[in-house]
Amino acid sequence: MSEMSKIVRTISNIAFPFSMIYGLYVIAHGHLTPGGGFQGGAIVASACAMILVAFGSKWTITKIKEKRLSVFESLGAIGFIVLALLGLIFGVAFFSNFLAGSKYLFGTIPPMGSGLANIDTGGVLPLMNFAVGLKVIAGLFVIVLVMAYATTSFKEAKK
Amino acid sequence: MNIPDYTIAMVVAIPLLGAFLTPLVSKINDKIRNIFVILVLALNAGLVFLLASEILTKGIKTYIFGAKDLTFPIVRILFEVDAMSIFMAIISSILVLIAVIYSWAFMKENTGLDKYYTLILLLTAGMLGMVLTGDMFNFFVFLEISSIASCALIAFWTDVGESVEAGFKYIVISSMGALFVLFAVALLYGQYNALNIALLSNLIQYTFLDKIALVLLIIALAMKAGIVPMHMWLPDSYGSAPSSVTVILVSATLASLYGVLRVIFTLYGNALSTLIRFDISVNVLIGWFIVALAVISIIIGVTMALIQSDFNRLIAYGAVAEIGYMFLGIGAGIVALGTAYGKIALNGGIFHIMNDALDVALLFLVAGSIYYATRETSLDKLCGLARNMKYTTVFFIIGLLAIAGMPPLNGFASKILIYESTFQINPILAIVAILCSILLLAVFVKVFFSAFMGPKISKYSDVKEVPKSMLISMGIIASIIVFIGLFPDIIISNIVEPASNALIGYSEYVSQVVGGL
Amino acid sequence: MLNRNIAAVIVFTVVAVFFVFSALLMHPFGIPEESDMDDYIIDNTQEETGANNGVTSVVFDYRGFDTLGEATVLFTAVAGVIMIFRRLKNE
Amino acid sequence: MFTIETGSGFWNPIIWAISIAIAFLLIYVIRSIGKKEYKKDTEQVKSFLSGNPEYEKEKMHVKASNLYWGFTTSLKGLYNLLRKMHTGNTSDYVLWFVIILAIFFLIEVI
Amino acid sequence: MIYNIPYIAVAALILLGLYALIFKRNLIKMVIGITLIESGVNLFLITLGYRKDSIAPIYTSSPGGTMAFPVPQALTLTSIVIGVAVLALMLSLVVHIYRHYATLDVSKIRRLKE
Repeated sequence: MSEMSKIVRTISNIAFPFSMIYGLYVIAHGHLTPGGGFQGGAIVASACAMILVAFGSKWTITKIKEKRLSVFESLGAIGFIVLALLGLIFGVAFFSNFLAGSKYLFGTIPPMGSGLANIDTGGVLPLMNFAVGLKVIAGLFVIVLVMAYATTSFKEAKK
Repeated sequence: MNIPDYTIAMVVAIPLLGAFLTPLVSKINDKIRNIFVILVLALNAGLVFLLASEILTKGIKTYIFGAKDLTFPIVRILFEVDAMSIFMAIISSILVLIAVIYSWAFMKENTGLDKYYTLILLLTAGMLGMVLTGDMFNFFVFLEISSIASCALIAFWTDVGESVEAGFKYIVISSMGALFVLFAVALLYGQYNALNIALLSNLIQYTFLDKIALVLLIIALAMKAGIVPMHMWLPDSYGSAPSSVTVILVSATLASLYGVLRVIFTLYGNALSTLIRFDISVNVLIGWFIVALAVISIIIGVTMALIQSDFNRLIAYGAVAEIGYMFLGIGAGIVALGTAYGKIALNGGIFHIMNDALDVALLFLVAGSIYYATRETSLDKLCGLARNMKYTTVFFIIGLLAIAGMPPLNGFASKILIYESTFQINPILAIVAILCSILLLAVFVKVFFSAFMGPKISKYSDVKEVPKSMLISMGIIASIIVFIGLFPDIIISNIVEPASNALIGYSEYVSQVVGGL
Repeated sequence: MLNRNIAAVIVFTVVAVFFVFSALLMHPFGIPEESDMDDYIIDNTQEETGANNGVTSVVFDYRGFDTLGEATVLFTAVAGVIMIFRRLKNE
Repeated sequence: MFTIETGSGFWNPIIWAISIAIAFLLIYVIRSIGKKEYKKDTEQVKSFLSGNPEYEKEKMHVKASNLYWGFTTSLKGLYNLLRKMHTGNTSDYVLWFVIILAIFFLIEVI
Repeated sequence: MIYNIPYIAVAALILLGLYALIFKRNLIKMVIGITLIESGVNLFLITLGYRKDSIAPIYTSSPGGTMAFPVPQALTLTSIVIGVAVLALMLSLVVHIYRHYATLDVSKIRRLKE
């Protein structure tokens, strides 16, 4: 993918931080409001894809290598499965929510029924949201990046 | 020995964790990565064997994700492992371990091996998850994992147009099949608001929508198992993938076959004896349909194998015929459900799953060795290899005799069970099966004649025997084949009989979960 | 080719008839017959998982293993795409 | 021990192996009784093509595609049908799935 | 009868997908066909979870009342992500097929036959 015009680049530069923050907000409030790791991750990844479209794949690949992204993805996946395994060690079973109802991080049980948002709830769910969010950001972005870069280099090789 | 319950979860979690770690480990060193992958798979195989010994002595084991006790209604995912599941898990874990040992030397010269090993581990996790799970949606998820991973592995040699084509065909077919499986799961969920296999089996009324779901599930999974006439993707993908991958694909295909068995015997176990029009019960209808497809599979697989000139495609068509034999045994078992010879047919079909996996795997490994030594798969160009590749020739002869059902190797032990029990149902079935078995021998004798026999050719005069890791992996399979061939009763009474009992006695599987309800 | 299209139209019609028929036989939209599992989750999500969002509690707690599978699918696809677009030595 | 019951019979690889060993022994005994007429490095070794000169060794090998020529030609009708079936077109693969789906719907559901 | 219109839409989407897979020759259109089937199945799942006059199953500042089923929504989420993964892999294979065959016509991409 080649670079687009200056107008597009400026606009996407301005829009990028907003969509990034919005995506991170969706990830962080996954256990309270509609959304979660996958949805927020998709938003952030599409923000990154917007940058990729505006600035071209050659510029983007000098800023971040696909190998580093794939390491981030591995880390997210490992974080997720390790959180599940911690449930086996501290809780009762694989994937048990060992933090809910405890006195530690995110341990508060919200009052029954409709209530206000309290971010200190949900047990391991927010942590899993973060792990999955990291994974989805890196995963979706690396797919788009690799496909864009490979098709660009293919076109150039044809010429 | 008592093993903790969470071993069941670990069987799937360890390959997954290994797969997530492989990209990090491969940053260190290639050799360390290979050793790491082999260790992970060996550990996993050890766990599977421990689990097998526990389950075969003590009965069904369940594991609940996220809670200690079962609560009703069942909202959590269960893993429910009976003798049939563990039978498939043993086959998968053995084949994957052998394939990884084989690929140490076989894939050495390729790039992108860290992704290759990652995908193999993911495919292993997918297969094991498919056979161990007790939840329909979870089954779909693992089906998708295994099909995506195998698609990427089929297209591994991206510089060859054929393998990319085969990968595309595979992903279209398998994702479509998986989506119809999901559609059927949604149909069941919409009616009964449950996803657990045991609970659904308890609830199923065999309404119109249940029939639709049953048809969708059977056809979609049978397509993924490669039954004629939905087999065309199978020679394409088996013929174009690297041989080490094909071995794993064989067991991934068999995992879909397990899905068919689980759906018919357990999920619709209550409905099987329902009488529908003309006083025919459901099991007779389904059974004859499967038997018909199986006979067509055997005939078409063998006759197509006879005219192939590519080694891999030839074995793949042979594999189609073998899948037909399995479905013949299973279908006969379904037709004659509850009778003595029905039980024997089912035993034969299940035993043939294991034998077919080992025989076809051995033949594919031999084909891979020939490709490694000569860079050639066309049988028209190969000649006189037995002079230089003695061990490979011996392994090929063992595989040939085993797949063609020659005594005293393992193929015969299961085929005789199928012949004698299908003879009781309809003699024509047994005659077709025996004739096609002879044709299968002819097919592989052709390979033996053209590739291994013949005069010395200058082109292949300096061909060398393949490296040790490939010989070791072929040797392991060959010795297992000879062992099963000489002592079939040990395997049948210890593994196969409990598996067929588990399928027929589905009520035990159901009551393990629903018992307290 | 013509034969293929005729056969395709025939079987397509048969499958379409069955699908539409089963759509008509489904329970009316918005009035599900059974709701045990989902009612249990709606009632207990706050107490058992501490999350206000029922869907997230299903995704990460009750059916957390599915989500692990889902994350694995994405991981598999990423590995596959990177592997397919890898550099071959001879290129 | 070592026996599988097949309903109407049984299969025992050990008995089979012993009997085949005895058969081989008998064959060997019978063979050793016969006369030894084969002599190396004489005319007996050469192949006789009714007077024509012998081909080179490399050209004598029958190619795999030609091996069962008689079988495939006599079943030409079947093989033409099968070749027509295996088009290699992905759409046709999907079409076969839908055909079997329709047939099974008609058999099972109605 | 009128209540079943969403299900008929589901059937229509799945059949459209099958139609695209069987009758369309362009590979990209076949990929779209798979995606259509997937959307149909996702629509079906989400439809199953709806209850009359219900709200989303989220307690944060909820107005109260009956809640929709949370499980189908979670299943749909899983199914969507799987669909994305399949789509990415299929499209990258299509790119490679175009490299090797220089065409996207499915009836010409059949070096593997018989």
